[in-house]
Amino acid sequence: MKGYDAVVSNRWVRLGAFLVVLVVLAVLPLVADPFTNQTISHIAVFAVAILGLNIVMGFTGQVSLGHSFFVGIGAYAAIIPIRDWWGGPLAEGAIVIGFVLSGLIPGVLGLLIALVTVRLRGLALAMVTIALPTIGLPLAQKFSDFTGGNEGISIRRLDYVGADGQVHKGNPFAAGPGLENDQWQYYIVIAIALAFFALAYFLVRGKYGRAFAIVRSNEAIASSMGVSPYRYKVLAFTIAAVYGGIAGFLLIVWGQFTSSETLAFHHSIDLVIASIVGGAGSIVGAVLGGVFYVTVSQIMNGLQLSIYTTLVQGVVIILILFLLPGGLASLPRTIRRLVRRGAAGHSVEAGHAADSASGNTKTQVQPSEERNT
Amino acid sequence: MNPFGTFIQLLVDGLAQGSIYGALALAIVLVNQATGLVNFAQGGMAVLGSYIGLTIGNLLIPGVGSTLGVVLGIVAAVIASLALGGVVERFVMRRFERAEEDTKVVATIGLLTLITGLVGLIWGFNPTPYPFFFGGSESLRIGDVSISVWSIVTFTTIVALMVVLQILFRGTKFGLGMRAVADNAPSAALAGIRVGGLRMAGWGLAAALGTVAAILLASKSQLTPNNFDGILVYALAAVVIGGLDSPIGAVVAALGITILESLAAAYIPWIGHDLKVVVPFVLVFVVLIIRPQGLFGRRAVVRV
Amino acid sequence: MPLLELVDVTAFYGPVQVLDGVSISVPEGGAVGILGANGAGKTTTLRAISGTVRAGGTIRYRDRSIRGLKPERVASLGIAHVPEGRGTLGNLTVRENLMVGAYLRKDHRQVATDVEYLLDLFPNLRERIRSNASALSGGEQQMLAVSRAFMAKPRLLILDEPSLGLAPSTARNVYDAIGRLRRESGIAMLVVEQNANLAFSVVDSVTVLETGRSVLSGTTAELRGDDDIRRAYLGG
Amino acid sequence: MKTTLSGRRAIAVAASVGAIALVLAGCARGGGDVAPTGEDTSAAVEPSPGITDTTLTFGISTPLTGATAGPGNCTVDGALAYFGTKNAEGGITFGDGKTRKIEIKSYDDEYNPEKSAANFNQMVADGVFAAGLGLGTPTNRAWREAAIEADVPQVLVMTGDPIFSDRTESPVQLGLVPIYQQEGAAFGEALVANGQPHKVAALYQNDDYGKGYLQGFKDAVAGNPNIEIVKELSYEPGPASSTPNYLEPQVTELAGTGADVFFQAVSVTPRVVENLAKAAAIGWTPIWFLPSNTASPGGVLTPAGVTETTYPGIYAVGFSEAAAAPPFAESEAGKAYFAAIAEYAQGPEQDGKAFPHCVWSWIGAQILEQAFEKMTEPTRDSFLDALYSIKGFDAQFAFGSIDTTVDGLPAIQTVSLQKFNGKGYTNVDVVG
Repeated sequence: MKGYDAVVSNRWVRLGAFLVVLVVLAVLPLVADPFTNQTISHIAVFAVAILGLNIVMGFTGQVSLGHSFFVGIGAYAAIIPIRDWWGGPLAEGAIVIGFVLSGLIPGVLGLLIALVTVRLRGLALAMVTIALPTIGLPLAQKFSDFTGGNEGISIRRLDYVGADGQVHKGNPFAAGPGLENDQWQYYIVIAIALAFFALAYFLVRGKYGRAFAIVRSNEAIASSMGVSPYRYKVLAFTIAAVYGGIAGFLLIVWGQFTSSETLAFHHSIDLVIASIVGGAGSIVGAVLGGVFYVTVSQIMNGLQLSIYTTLVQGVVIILILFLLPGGLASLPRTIRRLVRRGAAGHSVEAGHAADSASGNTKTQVQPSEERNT
Repeated sequence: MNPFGTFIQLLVDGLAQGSIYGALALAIVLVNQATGLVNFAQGGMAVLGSYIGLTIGNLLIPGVGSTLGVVLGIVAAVIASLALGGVVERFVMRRFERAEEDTKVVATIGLLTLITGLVGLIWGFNPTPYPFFFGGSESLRIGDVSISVWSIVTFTTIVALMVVLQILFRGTKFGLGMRAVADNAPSAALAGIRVGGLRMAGWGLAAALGTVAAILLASKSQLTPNNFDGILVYALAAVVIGGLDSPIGAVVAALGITILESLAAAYIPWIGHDLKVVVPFVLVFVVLIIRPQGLFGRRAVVRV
Repeated sequence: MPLLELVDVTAFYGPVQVLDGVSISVPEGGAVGILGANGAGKTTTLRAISGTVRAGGTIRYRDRSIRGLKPERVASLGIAHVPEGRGTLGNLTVRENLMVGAYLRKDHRQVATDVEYLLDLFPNLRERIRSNASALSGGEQQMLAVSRAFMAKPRLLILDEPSLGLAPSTARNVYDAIGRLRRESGIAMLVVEQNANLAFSVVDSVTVLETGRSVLSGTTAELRGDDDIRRAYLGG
Repeated sequence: MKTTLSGRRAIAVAASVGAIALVLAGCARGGGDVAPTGEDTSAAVEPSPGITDTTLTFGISTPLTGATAGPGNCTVDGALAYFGTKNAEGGITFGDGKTRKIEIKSYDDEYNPEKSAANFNQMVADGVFAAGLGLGTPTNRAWREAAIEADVPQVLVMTGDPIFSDRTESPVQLGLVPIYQQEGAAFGEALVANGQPHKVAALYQNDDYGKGYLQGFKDAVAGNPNIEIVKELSYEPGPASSTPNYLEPQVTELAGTGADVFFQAVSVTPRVVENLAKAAAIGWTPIWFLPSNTASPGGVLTPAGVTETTYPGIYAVGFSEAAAAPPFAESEAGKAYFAAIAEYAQGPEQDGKAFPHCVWSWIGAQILEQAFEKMTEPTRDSFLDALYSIKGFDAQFAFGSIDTTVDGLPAIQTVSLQKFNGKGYTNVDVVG
């Protein structure tokens, strides 16, 4: 056990493992079939969205039930400039503009909403976040000339003028030299997703992560330590909105389509479920959440049992909350703890057997009764 | 119909539809009072309860005639919901008693997903007429305004339930115990209050209440597994606007937003029916910012 | 036969042992104080009795074991616990708090009499009878907490640091009232207190805890004479 | 393994993993599908994916869960019932002389375009020969262009969105049901035909569906001084996506106009039931127009408590017989249909008549069968050629004959105006 821990915690080993993962990710699309590439890209799109949700829910403990709003807005911000400008003089610049706007617009909206609402606690914030898609969807439908309404916008076959002076139809995300569409899209999605995961990793490891954790566990203590809960909650909410928006951009790279449906409230619920199943308080959890989100549907389709998908999702989430409150990401930790407990063999005194069952998704905050005895 | 008649008709219709939102809002308040959390599965449980009533009613009607069959179906649905609510509290939500707010919210969302999946599989997705004493078309006319029997019955039932709940909360030992549990469960236990039992009772009552609302709605517009998806969102808005701890507030807010929404749609052209759904949710924003405990709430801080 | 008897009681928080052999005995109608430093296990001892913490060892009340019973069951046997931090129900009014205290009682007329008795004892509460408990001052809340426990008509009242966070004069008033309650009702009491002078004004005997273990017990008279005790708890 | 690896070694391992992977990459992708270049051209054509000498796989991406699951499950169940029967009889004899069984694979998209796009990827990976019959405009649009790129037929989709029947825009697509405008226009024309003056109130869903219906109607009545559209109200989907909670305020408001014709393009069954009851209750008894997907006699009109005399006329534009009408169940074909639904439907509780989509799917399956019987090569191109050349085919339950040869029109294009007769519908030519 010790030896294993030592190896795992060794810096160089970690770096090496990371490099191996990178190399595999880089080479895989060249080897794998298109469906595998598309599936991995799809997972990455939602891993980024879920990561945003984890930052606001898992790291600062604010309930957000409106994340699909930011994903949907990000998707519009990405696709509309490309639709309008890609075939024109701006050319690929439209994609860059789309990328920037997909982070910027949801970020600004998120910031404005956060400034007025994060003071609210619990249900109140959840309600405000429910209001976002509830308001956003009819607005998107109302302005269907601009947003494409429920028919949506597709940019897979946009007109452009080729070298021969003729108008062709082309996919803005298929311009790769010698690569198939699925490979090219894979590289864009994975590169951006990795960048945003790295950003999140350094964010939560650094002073911001510590501040988030303090705010989450006890706001009064945070204030007394000079950490403004308000500021950090606004920050987390805004970052989450940006991540949602970027996921919207990646959705466009992956599928080249969006419609007002993307904003719908129940997709927020899907994201929350995926976040909890993966592990809301963890970065790896976001990836696992993305895997859950994408592959459960796929597997159920594959088995021709998709009418049971909703039921399966419901059962999975209840089971996870019961048995693995930290989500799938906490599975290794839980196993290690069980192994260690078994090895130690000391009888567990009655009284805290209940603790492990109390369903706490977070780092265990000491119950209040432990403080003053 | 003259313009004034239209106005009155919109008010009357708003009261009836708002009653359905209000009933679900009441159920949410009840659960919040019993266990201090917000149950997103409330609508799903209501639909499940009414399907049970439908099944039992339809089974019985050939034997005992339609009147008795409908009554027994409703009674069975209410009893089943009471049990369902209690069981869910005892065996699912009890586990999350000490968990944090977001975990509790997610647990109820998981329940909602589970129940929705189950109902669709068992009863299918075909809209099914609910056997009842009357449908949505019988009505009385008062001048220009028509008031459907359904509206009158729904409104009266919900207002009566609200009054009963208000009395229960403010005037009975049971209500006192429930409020003590919601306020500070460990402390209530030290006073000899059976916390677990009261919580189960609260969930059971809330589920039964939701089922009554679902049956009333189904009698008008048939039963489908997704009947309450949209209604839940309105009920939550009503609860936030009215206050989480106020049965009267929840119902008044539900009626208020429904009427406000219809009137805004009819008389403010740039809102219209396309954007009327925006009205209650903008109101949620405004109320939360000005008065976070809700218009009728007593708490200094809104808590889940 | 003591009313309440603890023998070698143990308790854990997770892997940390917080009680390691606590033995206390409260006679019928008697009053016992528990003294000890922070972290000595005083609060946990009370919680072990009222069932809010699981414990090992022997806890007997009126000759039957109450260890492992749920808090509401313990309360129904006639043990009223005023928890640390008072445990008043902030969103309920003063009167409602008192009625919660009387939750298990069926003698409605006597309940009304008891309310009047307490409101006479604590005139401040009478003035605030319709206020939410959260609006009361610290001293008033403590009075309310004690009153609520008394409303249960217990045989044994367990008080966890009634003086905590109160100004000295307020704390003195609270203890005067507790003393009067004891004299007039004859309830047995178990009082945790940091301020031994206050405790000594009410209790007949004292047990001292150190790191979860009973290290000393005796009557107030004996302990007043003990130099160590005087130095540690009575300010010289 | 207690000693730690040196950093250099870790990187070296990573690098070699990469190198091996690269080598694999060189031979893996593109290595599999080497074209038989040097082969002599008279050899049999390479079959498309999803077809063997004995089977053909057809994919359906449609909502099987969520708010639209009711009609969604129908789109699968109708085809399952039809092909289930055919397979039990031994299969379908294709134009190349081989007899194949049809395997239906269904994919749940929850009415979520992103899921339907993912489903398309999965269908390609699963090797479906062709896909279609699925319900929904955004969900079918989400993979329309991907299907074009991949050259996978996306046929007989259940949306009245005209783009799917535009051969230039959609070279591998074909719609099944009439485009929304056609239905709206049919009513408009019949209304004009009676020569009376009419005031029309309209309620429509603010999306391609509702707007399409209304546009068709407006085009048909345009320039006719007898017909005045006095008020149009729309609605957006409610907070739970496609299901608004109630539309009675709109009905009340429209009643205030005193219009004598109510053009209603609402696609949510319970809402139509409520509206029919509501208008009668408030004493507004216009001539009604109902769209084909919410006009079921048993599913909509009876639950609303509407009889033949409640309104001066309830008209629907239909293109297929209603399974809920009594004559349907009494006919031989109807009995066979219900028996097949009972035998082969896979989803939850399916009566085959609550939603018309089951019958539509059954009709779509017959059209597919026609194409299969005509295709002379086991290829998608041959299938599309065959599919686009059906003419004069009288499908069970469909009004008029199927004609797929006209650019811009879907497979079913004959729409008939029908009037409610208390039990079912009778075809009429003129309103009134």
